[in-house]
Amino acid sequence: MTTLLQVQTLSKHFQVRVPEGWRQRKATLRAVDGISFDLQAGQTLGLVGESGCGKTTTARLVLGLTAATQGQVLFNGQPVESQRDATWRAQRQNMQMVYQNPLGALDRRLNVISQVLEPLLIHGLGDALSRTEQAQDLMDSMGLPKPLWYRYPHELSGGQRQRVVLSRALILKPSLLVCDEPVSALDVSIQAQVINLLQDVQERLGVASLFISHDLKVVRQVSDQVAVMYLGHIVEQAPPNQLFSEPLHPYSQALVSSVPSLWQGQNQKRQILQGDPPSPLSLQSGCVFQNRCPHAQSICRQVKPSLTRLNPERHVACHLFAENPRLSGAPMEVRS
Amino acid sequence: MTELATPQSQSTAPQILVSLRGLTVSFGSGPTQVQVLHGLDLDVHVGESLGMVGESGCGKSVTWLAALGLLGAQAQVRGEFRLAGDRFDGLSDKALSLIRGRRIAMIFQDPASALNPVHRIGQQLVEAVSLHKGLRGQAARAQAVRLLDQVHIPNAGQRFDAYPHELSGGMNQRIMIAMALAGEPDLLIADEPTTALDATIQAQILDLLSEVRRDQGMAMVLISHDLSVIAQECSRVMVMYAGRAAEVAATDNLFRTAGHPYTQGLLSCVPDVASPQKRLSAIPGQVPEAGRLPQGCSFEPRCAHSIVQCKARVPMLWPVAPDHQVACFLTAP
Amino acid sequence: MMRFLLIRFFRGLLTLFLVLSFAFLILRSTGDPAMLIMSADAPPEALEAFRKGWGLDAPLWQQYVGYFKNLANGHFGYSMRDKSPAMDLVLARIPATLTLALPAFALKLLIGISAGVYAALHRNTWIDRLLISISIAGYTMPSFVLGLVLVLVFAVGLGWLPSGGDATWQHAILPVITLSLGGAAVLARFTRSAMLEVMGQPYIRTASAKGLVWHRVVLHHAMPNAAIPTLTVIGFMIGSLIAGAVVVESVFSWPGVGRLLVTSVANRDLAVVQSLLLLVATTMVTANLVVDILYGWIDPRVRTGQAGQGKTV
Amino acid sequence: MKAPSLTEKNRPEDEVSFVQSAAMLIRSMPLLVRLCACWTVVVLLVAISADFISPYSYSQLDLLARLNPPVFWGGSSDHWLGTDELGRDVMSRLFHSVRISLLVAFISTLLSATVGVLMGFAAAHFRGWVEQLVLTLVDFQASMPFMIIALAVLAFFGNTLVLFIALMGFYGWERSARIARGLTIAANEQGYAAAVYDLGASPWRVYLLHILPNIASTLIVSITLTFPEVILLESGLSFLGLGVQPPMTSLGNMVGYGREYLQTAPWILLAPSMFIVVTTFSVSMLGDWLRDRLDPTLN
Repeated sequence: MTTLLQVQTLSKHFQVRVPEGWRQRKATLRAVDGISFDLQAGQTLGLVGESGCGKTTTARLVLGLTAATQGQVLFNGQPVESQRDATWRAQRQNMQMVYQNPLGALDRRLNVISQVLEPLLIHGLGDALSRTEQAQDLMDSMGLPKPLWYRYPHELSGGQRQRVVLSRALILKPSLLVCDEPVSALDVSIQAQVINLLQDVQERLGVASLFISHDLKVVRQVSDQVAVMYLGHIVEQAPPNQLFSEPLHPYSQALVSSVPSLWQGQNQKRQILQGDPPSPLSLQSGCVFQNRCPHAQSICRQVKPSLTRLNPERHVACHLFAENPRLSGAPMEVRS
Repeated sequence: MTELATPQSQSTAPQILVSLRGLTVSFGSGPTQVQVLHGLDLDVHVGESLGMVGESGCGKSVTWLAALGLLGAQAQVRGEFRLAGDRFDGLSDKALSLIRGRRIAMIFQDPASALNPVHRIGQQLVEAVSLHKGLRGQAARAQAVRLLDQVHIPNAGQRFDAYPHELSGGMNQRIMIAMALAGEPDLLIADEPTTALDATIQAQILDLLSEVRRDQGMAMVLISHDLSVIAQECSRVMVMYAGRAAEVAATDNLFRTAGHPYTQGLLSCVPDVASPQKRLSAIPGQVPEAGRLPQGCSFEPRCAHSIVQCKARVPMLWPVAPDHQVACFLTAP
Repeated sequence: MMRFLLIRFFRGLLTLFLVLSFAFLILRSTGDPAMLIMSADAPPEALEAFRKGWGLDAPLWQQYVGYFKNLANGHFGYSMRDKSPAMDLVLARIPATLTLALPAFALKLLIGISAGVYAALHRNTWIDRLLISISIAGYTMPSFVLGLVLVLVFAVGLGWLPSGGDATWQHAILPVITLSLGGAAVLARFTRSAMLEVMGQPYIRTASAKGLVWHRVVLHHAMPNAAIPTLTVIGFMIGSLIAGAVVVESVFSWPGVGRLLVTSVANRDLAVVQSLLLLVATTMVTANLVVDILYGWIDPRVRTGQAGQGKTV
Repeated sequence: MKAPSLTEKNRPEDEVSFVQSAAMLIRSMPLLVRLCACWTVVVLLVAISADFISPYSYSQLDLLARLNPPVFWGGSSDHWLGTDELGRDVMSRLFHSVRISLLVAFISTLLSATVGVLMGFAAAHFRGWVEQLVLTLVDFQASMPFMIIALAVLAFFGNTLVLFIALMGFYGWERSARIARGLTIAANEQGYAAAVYDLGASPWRVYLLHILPNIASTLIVSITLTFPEVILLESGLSFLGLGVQPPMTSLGNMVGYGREYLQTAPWILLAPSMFIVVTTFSVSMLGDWLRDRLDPTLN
């Protein structure tokens, strides 16, 4: 297995103005703050977290659509820059994005086959005939039969539109797909169709994917590894089964327990976190989760825990596991 | 163990609080008229929590907006509605306003836009308090602060003067709940109350909803597209598809022996955190558009078990077990 | 809020500066006022003397700086026609213009807002469609046509009212009606669409759901929100009181600011035109500032700077 | 089989001909809108064929037949709509006035739309200080009554037709600029344009092939709303004697000069007045109807 994507202490800070009484104050919004992860070829990394935790910014950074404040992204060993030059354009052929809102991401004045073959046109690949044939073959294999090819986006259903977006992303045969909430806008019965399709495509074409979602159930379904984000940090990374059966970080525990299960019904025990996530503008020193954490200690207010490797598959950023995992035992008893 | 909501639900014949009979709703007129509800029957028992589940456009929200006369002049609503035995269909706006908020309260999906942006939240709460309790001035304010405490808003006195845009989504939803509690209603309709919220906030709000329901002994209808939320909160479920009820059952029955192929599909197409990872079994095809329904059962084109009758007629809800009705020819006698 | 108002205030000053610079450059660069005033075949010495007398022989930038210096000291120049201070001429005409403009403004608000709200609340009924059509007719009717038709009917035909001049209060009736119709039509359409927009918002449904009766929902929850976009139009109307007067005062021979503008433009009376432009721009900027303050008063989001876009309609 | 290109929009299955879709469009119009559409067509025909359908030259004097009333006012059939103070045929003058007024309005509207779209695109593309500059200009233009600006400029620049049209071409540009900027920013931020841009497409491709076709319908609506306003502005200025100058004639011009004969020969002024009112009303109604149908915010 080769490492396709390496993200190294990547940060994105925005300078914003916040109202303060009668005046405004300049502040730094740390959307993404020093995250690192690797993605192997053909694998899926799920990125899960609540709104405003920096998932979408991460996606844009990985694809070089916005400039990083710190750190770098290596794709096949080559740095991904946000400068839109020839290298950037060449990289587009290997990395593509799938959007949350397929109707918004498609041009409503253009029939869908034209949009699927547009990447070939932009990158000057093939002649008119071969482009059309490629698009037709691909759309056929994506569950978009011939009668749909010359329709306009608003004439398709939500699931079909997402198939079009997916086809457009795949026609250049990329090795990495970045999917930003690809099924959130779809109805549940359609979500399953798209998830299955995505999994089939990945398997058939060997595409790796960075799968971003707020929906833990979906992330668990598709991922080989899951990274949990909170306020611009990765607080835990683990294979999905381990994460869901035995979450380590107190935030992961709360997040996992907040997902209602179909089969446990009213027996399910919920661990309720108090309050809202603090604003990413007013972060104190120490752990980002300190003021909602039931196990916060004095060290958590002073020192920011770093993402530490517990075993080859699991990483966690929490002082409870820093020296000796199971220190003071506290967080482990929540779920049995 | 199933949590039983109130003593009433233990008795053999639960007391009916609200009943809707033959509810039909259509929008527009003439050739562009589209019918979105096709004769829905629905009972809500005193103190129970009923879940209504279905995909977008299935009519689950429209049901209650129509019953409470909140759809506006563009909609044609027909049906026979009773509240504690008294008819309330076809009432004037003035007469309905005595039911809204006081007997049946409603909260909505997006709390940020459901609160008026130009009024302070305290003002909006006091408006409800004075309307339903006839309180004025300091007394109304005190009662409003009490309501804020009841929904666990920290520093209620300070939040009183805040505007909705200054508060988080979870906080605004708490205020919506406080406002709904102002009239001490018998029934609370919660229309996708957590859809716009994050997972950890969703857990907070669901917890709060069960708490206030228990404290007040009121009934609740929880409308959601997420079966697992309903599984957690409700003792009875109605599954809706394309403007009709597909299945009505006690929650336990539904999850143990789902009768309608659509319900079965819904249960198996949602990934679950508690069971091992496996390939999802998707329901093929897509939800038909309102106004373009097939002639027979609306689910027939997507159904794996379709038989001849399904194409010809619309199946009625039919009891298959105590507390369990299914609208499907396969289970009909 | 303070910051928001300060920004608005400086923007207003910038607008004023732009208007005056624009006026100055246009007026000075497009012809020789001496030739126009004195007529082209005047003796060259006389032209030269005129230019010197008016400071027109200095380089353009000196005239420019001098112009702003004078403005700062309250000197607005002298009319080239009758040599009296330009600002005095303008100020003398203001009462006459206000006599028409204020009643017309009140009429616009009264008719426009009530018709707009009424139409919105009775959406898609025949009366709504009728009001829309009348409103379109109202603002596509040029005021000179309306004015002349009114004169034709009520002055020439029926002889009930005078056709022009400003001798009695009856003289003001036709111009006020003419002046208010277009504005009322625009305001009605705007109010209607603002109300419709607001009535579709979720918080209106919330207000109904909590048990408020219909008229309270409309008065307490819909109207304050609909007022926000409508204010922009009203602000623009205050600002364009003078512009509106130009045509109507000409039609009815009303001795107001508008007619002064037309005659001074025709005569190329620089100082008077500049003073008028200054007056127009000042009312405009002031009106906008007042509207901004009202915004902040009605909409808390503006106060904290979260809805800075609320103004772009 | 010919490969479908990006610009090819026909669908093989259910192709709808232009005539059919036009017929469908007309059938969906309410009666009043249909009447307005008819009038607009009539006015356009008059403007195009003014030279052929005018019985006289618009400047031909007939001093023997001055102030003749129209035929239904007791006049002779030599001059259907009567004659003016110099004995010129009112109908011929009317037709030529329609032509000039429409010509001015048409070119000016196109100019203003072009200027506006370019400014809007520039603002949305470059952001930063370019956007601030455009927005300041837009604010300035929107807050100054155009009538005042036009008055100042016109009287001092003198009055050729070309100059007058150029001036009118500044009317309403700020509206197109706002629309183009707003929709482009929206498209760039989350929508289809961002998606194509992220594929590696050049800005030219994005603006010409994707954004322009998408905002076209909104722009067309805005143009149909600007058009009658330009007619009103032009006729207002001409009425004050500051617009189209004699011997050329325009609708406002005719009203302005006819005003002196309001008591003795009102027909000189009534015919052009009627044309102004009905034409602007018709185009506005059409624009309003189009907005209700095409406005993307309603879809």
